[in-house]
Amino acid sequence: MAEYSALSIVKNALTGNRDWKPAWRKPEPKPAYDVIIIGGGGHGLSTAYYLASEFGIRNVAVLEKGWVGSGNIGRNTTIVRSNYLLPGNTPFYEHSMKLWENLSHELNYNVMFSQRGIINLFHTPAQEDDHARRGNAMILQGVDARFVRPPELKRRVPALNLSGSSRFPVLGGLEQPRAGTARHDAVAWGYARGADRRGVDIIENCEVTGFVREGDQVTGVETSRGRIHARKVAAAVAGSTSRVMALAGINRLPIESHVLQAFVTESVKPCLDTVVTYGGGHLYISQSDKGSLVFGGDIDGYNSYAQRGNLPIVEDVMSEVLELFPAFAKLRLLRSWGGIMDMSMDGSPIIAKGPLPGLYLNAGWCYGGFKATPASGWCFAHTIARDEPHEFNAPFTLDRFHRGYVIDEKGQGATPWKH
Amino acid sequence: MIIPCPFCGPRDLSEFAYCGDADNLAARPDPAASDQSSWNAFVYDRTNPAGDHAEIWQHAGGCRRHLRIVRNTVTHAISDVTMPGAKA
Amino acid sequence: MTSHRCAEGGTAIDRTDTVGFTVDGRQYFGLAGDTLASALLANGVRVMGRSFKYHRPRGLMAFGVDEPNALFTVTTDGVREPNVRATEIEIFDGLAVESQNRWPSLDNDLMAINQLGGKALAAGFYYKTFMGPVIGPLKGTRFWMMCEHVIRRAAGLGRPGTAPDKSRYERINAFCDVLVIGGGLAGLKQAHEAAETGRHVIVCELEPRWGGAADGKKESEIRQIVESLESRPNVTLLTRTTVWGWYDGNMLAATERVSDHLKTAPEGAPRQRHWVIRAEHVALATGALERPIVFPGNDRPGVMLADAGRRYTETFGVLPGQHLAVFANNDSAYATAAALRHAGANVRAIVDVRPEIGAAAQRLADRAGGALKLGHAVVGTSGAKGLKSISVARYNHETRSFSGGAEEIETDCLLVSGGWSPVVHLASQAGANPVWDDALQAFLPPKPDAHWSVHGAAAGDLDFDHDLSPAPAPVFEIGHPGKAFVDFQHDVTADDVRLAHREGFRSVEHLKRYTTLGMATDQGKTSNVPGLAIMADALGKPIPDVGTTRFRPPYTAASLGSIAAERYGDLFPHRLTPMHDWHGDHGARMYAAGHWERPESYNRPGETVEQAYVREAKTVRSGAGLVDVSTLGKIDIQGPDAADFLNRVYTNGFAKLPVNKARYGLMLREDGFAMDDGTTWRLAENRFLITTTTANAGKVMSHLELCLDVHWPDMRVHVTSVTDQWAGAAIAGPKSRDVLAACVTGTDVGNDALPFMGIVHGAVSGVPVMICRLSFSGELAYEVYCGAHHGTHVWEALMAAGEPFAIAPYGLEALGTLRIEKGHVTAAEIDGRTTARDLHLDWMLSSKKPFVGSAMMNREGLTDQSRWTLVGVVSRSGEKLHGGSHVVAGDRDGPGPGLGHLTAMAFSPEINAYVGLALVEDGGNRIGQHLYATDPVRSGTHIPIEIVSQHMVDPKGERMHG
Amino acid sequence: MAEPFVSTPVITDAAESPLAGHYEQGEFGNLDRGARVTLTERFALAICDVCAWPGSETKAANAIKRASGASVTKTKDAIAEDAQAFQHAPGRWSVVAQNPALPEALAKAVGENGTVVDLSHGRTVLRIDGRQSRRALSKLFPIDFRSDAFPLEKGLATRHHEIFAQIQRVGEDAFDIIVFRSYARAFWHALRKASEEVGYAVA
Ligand SMILES: Cc1cc2nc3c(=O)[nH]c(=O)nc-3n(C[C@H](O)[C@H](O)[C@H](O)COP(=O)(O)OP(=O)(O)OC[C@H]3O[C@@H](n4cnc5c(N)ncnc54)[C@H](O)[C@@H]3O)c2cc1C
Ligand SMILES: NC(=O)c1ccc[n+]([C@@H]2O[C@H](COP(=O)([O-])OP(=O)(O)OC[C@H]3O[C@@H](n4cnc5c(N)ncnc54)[C@H](O)[C@@H]3O)[C@@H](O)[C@H]2O)c1
Ligand SMILES: Cc1cc2nc3c(=O)[nH]c(=O)nc-3n(C[C@H](O)[C@H](O)[C@H](O)COP(=O)(O)O)c2cc1C
Ligand SMILES: [Zn+2]
Repeated sequence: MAEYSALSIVKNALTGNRDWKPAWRKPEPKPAYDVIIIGGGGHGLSTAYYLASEFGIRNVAVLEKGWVGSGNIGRNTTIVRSNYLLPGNTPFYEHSMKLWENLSHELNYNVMFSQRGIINLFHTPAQEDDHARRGNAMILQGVDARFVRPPELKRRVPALNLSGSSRFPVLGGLEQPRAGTARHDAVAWGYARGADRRGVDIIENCEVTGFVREGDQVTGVETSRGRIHARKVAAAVAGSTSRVMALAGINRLPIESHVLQAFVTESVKPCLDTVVTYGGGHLYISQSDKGSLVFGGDIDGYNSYAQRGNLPIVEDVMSEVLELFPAFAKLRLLRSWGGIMDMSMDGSPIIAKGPLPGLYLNAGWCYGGFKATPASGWCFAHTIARDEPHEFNAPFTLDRFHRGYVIDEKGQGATPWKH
Repeated sequence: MIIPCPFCGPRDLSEFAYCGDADNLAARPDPAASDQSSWNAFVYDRTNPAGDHAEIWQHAGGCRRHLRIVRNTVTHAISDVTMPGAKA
Repeated sequence: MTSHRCAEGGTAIDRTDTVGFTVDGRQYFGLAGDTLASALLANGVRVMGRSFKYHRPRGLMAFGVDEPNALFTVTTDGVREPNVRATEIEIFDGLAVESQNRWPSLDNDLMAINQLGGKALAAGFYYKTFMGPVIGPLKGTRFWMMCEHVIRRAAGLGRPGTAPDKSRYERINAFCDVLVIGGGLAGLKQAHEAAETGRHVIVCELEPRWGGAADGKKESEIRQIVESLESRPNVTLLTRTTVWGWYDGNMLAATERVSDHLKTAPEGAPRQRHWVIRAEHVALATGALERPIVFPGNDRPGVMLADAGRRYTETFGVLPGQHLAVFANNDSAYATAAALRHAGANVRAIVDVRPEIGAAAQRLADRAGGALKLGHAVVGTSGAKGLKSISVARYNHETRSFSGGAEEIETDCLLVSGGWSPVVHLASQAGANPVWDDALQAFLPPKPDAHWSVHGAAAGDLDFDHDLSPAPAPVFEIGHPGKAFVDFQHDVTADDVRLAHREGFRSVEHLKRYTTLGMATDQGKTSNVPGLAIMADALGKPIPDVGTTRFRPPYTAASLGSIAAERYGDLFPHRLTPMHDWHGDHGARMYAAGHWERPESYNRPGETVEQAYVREAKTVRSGAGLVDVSTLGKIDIQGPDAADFLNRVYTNGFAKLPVNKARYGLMLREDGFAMDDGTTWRLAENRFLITTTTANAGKVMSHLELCLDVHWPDMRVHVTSVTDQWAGAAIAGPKSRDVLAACVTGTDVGNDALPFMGIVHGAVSGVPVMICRLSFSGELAYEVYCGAHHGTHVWEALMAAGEPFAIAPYGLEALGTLRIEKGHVTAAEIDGRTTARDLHLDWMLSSKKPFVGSAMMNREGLTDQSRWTLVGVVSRSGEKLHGGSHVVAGDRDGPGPGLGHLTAMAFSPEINAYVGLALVEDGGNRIGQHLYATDPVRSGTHIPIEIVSQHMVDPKGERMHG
Repeated sequence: MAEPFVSTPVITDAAESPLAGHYEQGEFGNLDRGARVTLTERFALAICDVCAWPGSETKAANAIKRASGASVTKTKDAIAEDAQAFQHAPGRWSVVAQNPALPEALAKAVGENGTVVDLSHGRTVLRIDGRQSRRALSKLFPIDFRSDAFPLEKGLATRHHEIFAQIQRVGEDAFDIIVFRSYARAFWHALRKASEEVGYAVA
């Protein structure tokens, strides 16, 4: 299939764009694959891509119940960062960041990764110390981090309320300059195209409805398009993890599904050139290349599979936007939506072999899995191909909860709706 | 969402605090006698169904009682609300 | 410029009241009642906006919320509101608006050069380019970010400002039996019917007027119903109120534009009011929106929706053009043509794709005059910045073939009707899919249930007058060469839809995301159906198999200010202690601790915070200090099972605690990690008062209530929050007993009467107090509690009694210093990740009884030798330590891995050094080690430290026991 | 003697309202049609929380009646001349009275049937009265103030800005709002702001 480039665009424009081919094929499922990946979201697609590109396993199918990118990859606030506190997380997310930095080239697809920085604001001396702690942890592990103070904030984020008149006045922020945003849909499409070009079958409208087992061993799946066998079956279904694993007889997992809403305003000219988070509540906001402010806050806070939220959170989030940016009060909310988060019991993910032989699990991404997309796929592919985790995902086991090796960035314990 | 509190009547979602899976909370193991695995399951493992889900909510901005609510996690429709511990 | 205002007519305008306004600084005049759209139309203005991508000149297309083109920025008091539809701006004297997305002016926009990009800028082109070189200085993301900089500035529509919006917004809650959405004829009738039964009805209409799309002849009928509704106490009528969200349990969100249309808002009135309405029943009467037909050149200013043309004429007395043509696939436009003819326009032609029409339409065509071109289609338009003529060709819509040559018809306004789309948005927000109706060629709402109903045009009840048929021919696009727009604002063409199909983006949701069709400020109100029809065609599938994209709140964009309402700005949910004003009067800097405000330090003139807290801490260690501890969570626990209950929730035992004694307690979470600490006072056999940290008061209270309601419903225990009931003042220091002795009456405060952890009751300055001897600072110390209303009285009495002993108030900073020196933990150490053992509180873990967390606290991960445990640290260089620094073994050049971090630091006057507390890997075995505290992210310091026991001052506790 | 913590009567000379310095009398807001609501702080009242043991609710209600004069029953709230009581949770009542001896009287009357907690210092009672009181309150609380849903004497618990509050309807157009003392000043500002539209008097 043709490479994408400025030249190919011009050439095609001359022929009325009639020669473009589908970004990925629409194959019929084969009876059997080496690896079946359930879930055509970011993580499923990147896993397939890296299985083919890094681990030489190309006889792979990605089964997606709807259309590629219909899940959380297609509905997140697009923030990419590796500014973690705990040692278990940092190497993994930094690996992801490095993959992001070269992703458009690697995929020959512009995923528009914009390293415009993320600034986590703090508002009290205690919060300042917490942010310093995190920044120091980052630097000690080779990740970029710096403090920004109000004069610089004023210059870089002119609409920010620095008057000191807010409930939680801004004292400063912790910045990760290499962090930023990426075009979420493009990430799904780019990985899909990349995997497809390496021989992976991406099969849309193919819902997994059951598992084929010989004893404990998983040997395939039942789908809405028939039975498909595989030597290994890997699930990367994010918010649907419990539902899909229940099909394999795994009825209890350290995961709850919760709805997270996100919001965009109408498009306006550039007014926010970096990503900002609020320390007085829970808000993250950036401006898309199209001009919309894209933002989100807390999860709605109860189990849900509904992909839509309720009004109180909408009101909370708007009030937090205005707490920081009183100039945005007249901007208008264009659209709001929800996604189903696989909230884990410690707020950190699971990338592991098991829980049955022949089965592999990638889950527990909470609202932070978009940034993980490259490393998640890379580590999951490694785990599937080698049957053991890479050191980056070694801490993300399924048994860490019972054993007490939780990775709890927020210190909330087993209350997933508070992570 | 509007939650019909058996004592206070129908009230706004904003008055309530979610406390998790009711069946799980009801299965708190005997602290003295129990084995580790049932404790592990109690603290960490959830059924997380799509469909009817029994859950505990505190009417924190109201009577402050904990309610057992059966709510459909797909439609958010509430089909049953009771007050655990309430004596008739 | 000629006026397009008719000599008569216009139900909304007041011809005696001229209103002046400016666009881009240029003065215009309209009439009271005009919208910006109607006023500009009357002034003969045709170009009212520029499109998003190609910056093409665009004119008015619609009458209401479906307008995609005519967007302006309204500036009020220096605050900019971008992207407001001209159709929704009601003009008033002095209104100032600005056109958007153009440079240097709306008429001459240099950015229109983008159009030269032509096919190279087709949908999704940016995914295929701008990746830049793989090596060299522009590798990685650099090249893209350079391009992005330019793209971002070209994109967007209006420009927002940075000045804070001073407007007022408010929220209001409402309850009703029936909420009627839409004040057209259908909604009004529905409201009337419901009101007659005595039910409480709220009617919301987004327009400033009642009556909706009903034509002029229905005026009096509408007025009658409205008057009747107005006279009823059980009816609330709201105009300028858009219901935009329908949430679970029939909870709806609406925005009332209270004073946007006024020069100045009335006293106390907001700009906009956010309504949250809970309705037993929702009656949806939101009408239908007309949709355009996609044909080449369809975006030229002067091409307008047919019914919009009628409504401008009837409502505002403005003709959309002098020489009109109509292009339709259905009957409804014939009534429009006749009405406009009646109002004085010259109807040049009616072009209809259908080969034949019914008698009713024929009669209206005759009335309208002009050529009736059945079995024809418009295949092109011309005119520089406004329509001059259309080309019309013979067209067979079944075979989609053209025959014969194209005929040019001169016209300055083409009124288009491609059929009607019922407004199903709200009904589908909860996720129920609308249902395709083949006859109406439209999506109808999903099936209602007892909680809602749908009426009038929204239900597909398109009972046009004159016996016209509601069924259009299934024609969405005229497939003739040329740029034919589907989504006007986002410049998505019919070819873009086909390109998406070719590249495999075939699901409607993919189509939307790849081309951005329907993602503009109008959310595809006019473009979604044509777009998906073209995709269905490319796929060779019927429309219902393709489906629509998902409907989401808000129905029309709602200001962030209105939704936040009063919850930002000056109405903070502060909680203040009883002595708050005293602190302020005595120089305290306040510190926001959650909802609370607490004194940080009492700075004397010229003092830095550090000087102040060091002075305060010294005062405590040498004499006496007083600190406000009223914010501590306090919970009253009563009942025969109270002691047993505490035994279960605390790690240590309470059953044997004597009355009038207190004990320090620790709570764990169920998972075995530490949750909170505090003291528990036994006030009577069956009555305790427990204190919690300020931050965790609510969490602990809910935890106790959960235990009682859910786990142990049979326990006879009542818990009540009494945080606010008691003002608390902690007096600490070697002289504290003397101060108390000087002012407390009714009880002895000597060591025997009031030993460590003892409790007495007495009075201060005539006010009852309860005193408990306990210490957070490590000094001899007491907490004095009194009724909160008496707080300042007692505080002042204590200060007065302390004067001879040089007492001073101290704040959180000094409190922190004292507790650090003493090694006492707070939320910085009990951070949700630490265990009792990590904090050396394992002496509090009873082995005699189970308690919350006991079953989980001994798991391997919680007892691992490598866990970070609490230690003290002392700066060896005299440099100031920084909280959040990490503890490392190596020097600046090779710090090595982080071994832990500083949770807190202070200058210790006792030790005369900067000290801190830290959580350090295997801390217990590192006492005496020389390590570094490094803070590269903030201060850049790398300070040699010694690890010491966390008990840095008076480790044996002689002072507090003394 | 009653248990020491049962009662700390408000001693007027030594007491200070949380609204001190923020309670300005007069008329404010949009007075085009006059002040259509009146706001008042009811300071230095005795306020108690009574909680019955399961099965003893009727006895506790009777005890409240005896001690305060407000004739509540297990299901009905009540307003008496100088006392008012309402049930805000199952078996749990708020009792507000002029009588400073209320806590002790309640403790004695309730006896073994439940528990009593004195909150006289911990709560602030604000009254709003006037035709437009419902409108002003609707801006603050997601509560149905229509008469069927909120009849005279009824009281309930709710929250404002995440902070607990109670409301009792004490007259045709009058409501008492009971908030935490610490939150009283912030709430007072919110209440005044909500009343500006209809014009208000501070009595
Ligand atoms: C509103 C919101 C905001 C967010 N913001 C951010 C952010 O700013 N930064 C960040 O890093 N992360 C963010 N996230 C989280 C991030 O989007 C997710 O963690 C991540 O996308 C999850 O991985 P995924 O892409 O593989 O999931 P998904 O895209 O959800 O993929 C799972 C796929 O599995 C499919 N599937 C499910 N069941 C079956 C079945 N039985 N058979 C076949 N297929 C099935 C689904 O259809 C779906 O396509 C956000 C999420 C949401 C919802
Ligand atoms: N060409 C024509 O002559 C023509 C066209 C359309 C309708 N009609 C007539 O109009 C009648 C239809 O009456 P109807 O009442 O069903 O429709 P309508 O269009 O007259 O009224 C619907 C009203 O709902 C309002 N609305 C829509 N969404 C809203 C929201 N979210 N919040 C608040 N208000 C909202 C609209 O502003 C509109 O005023 C029919 O009898 C038909 O004959 C005539
Ligand atoms: C980063 C981002 C930007 C978006 N920008 C827009 C936008 O400009 N216009 C729009 O209509 N929707 C926008 N959306 C929302 C999508 O239309 C859509 O609501 C979302 O992807 C969820 O899908 P769903 O609503 O179909 O469930 C955006 C979504 C994301 C994640
Ligand atoms: Zn309740």
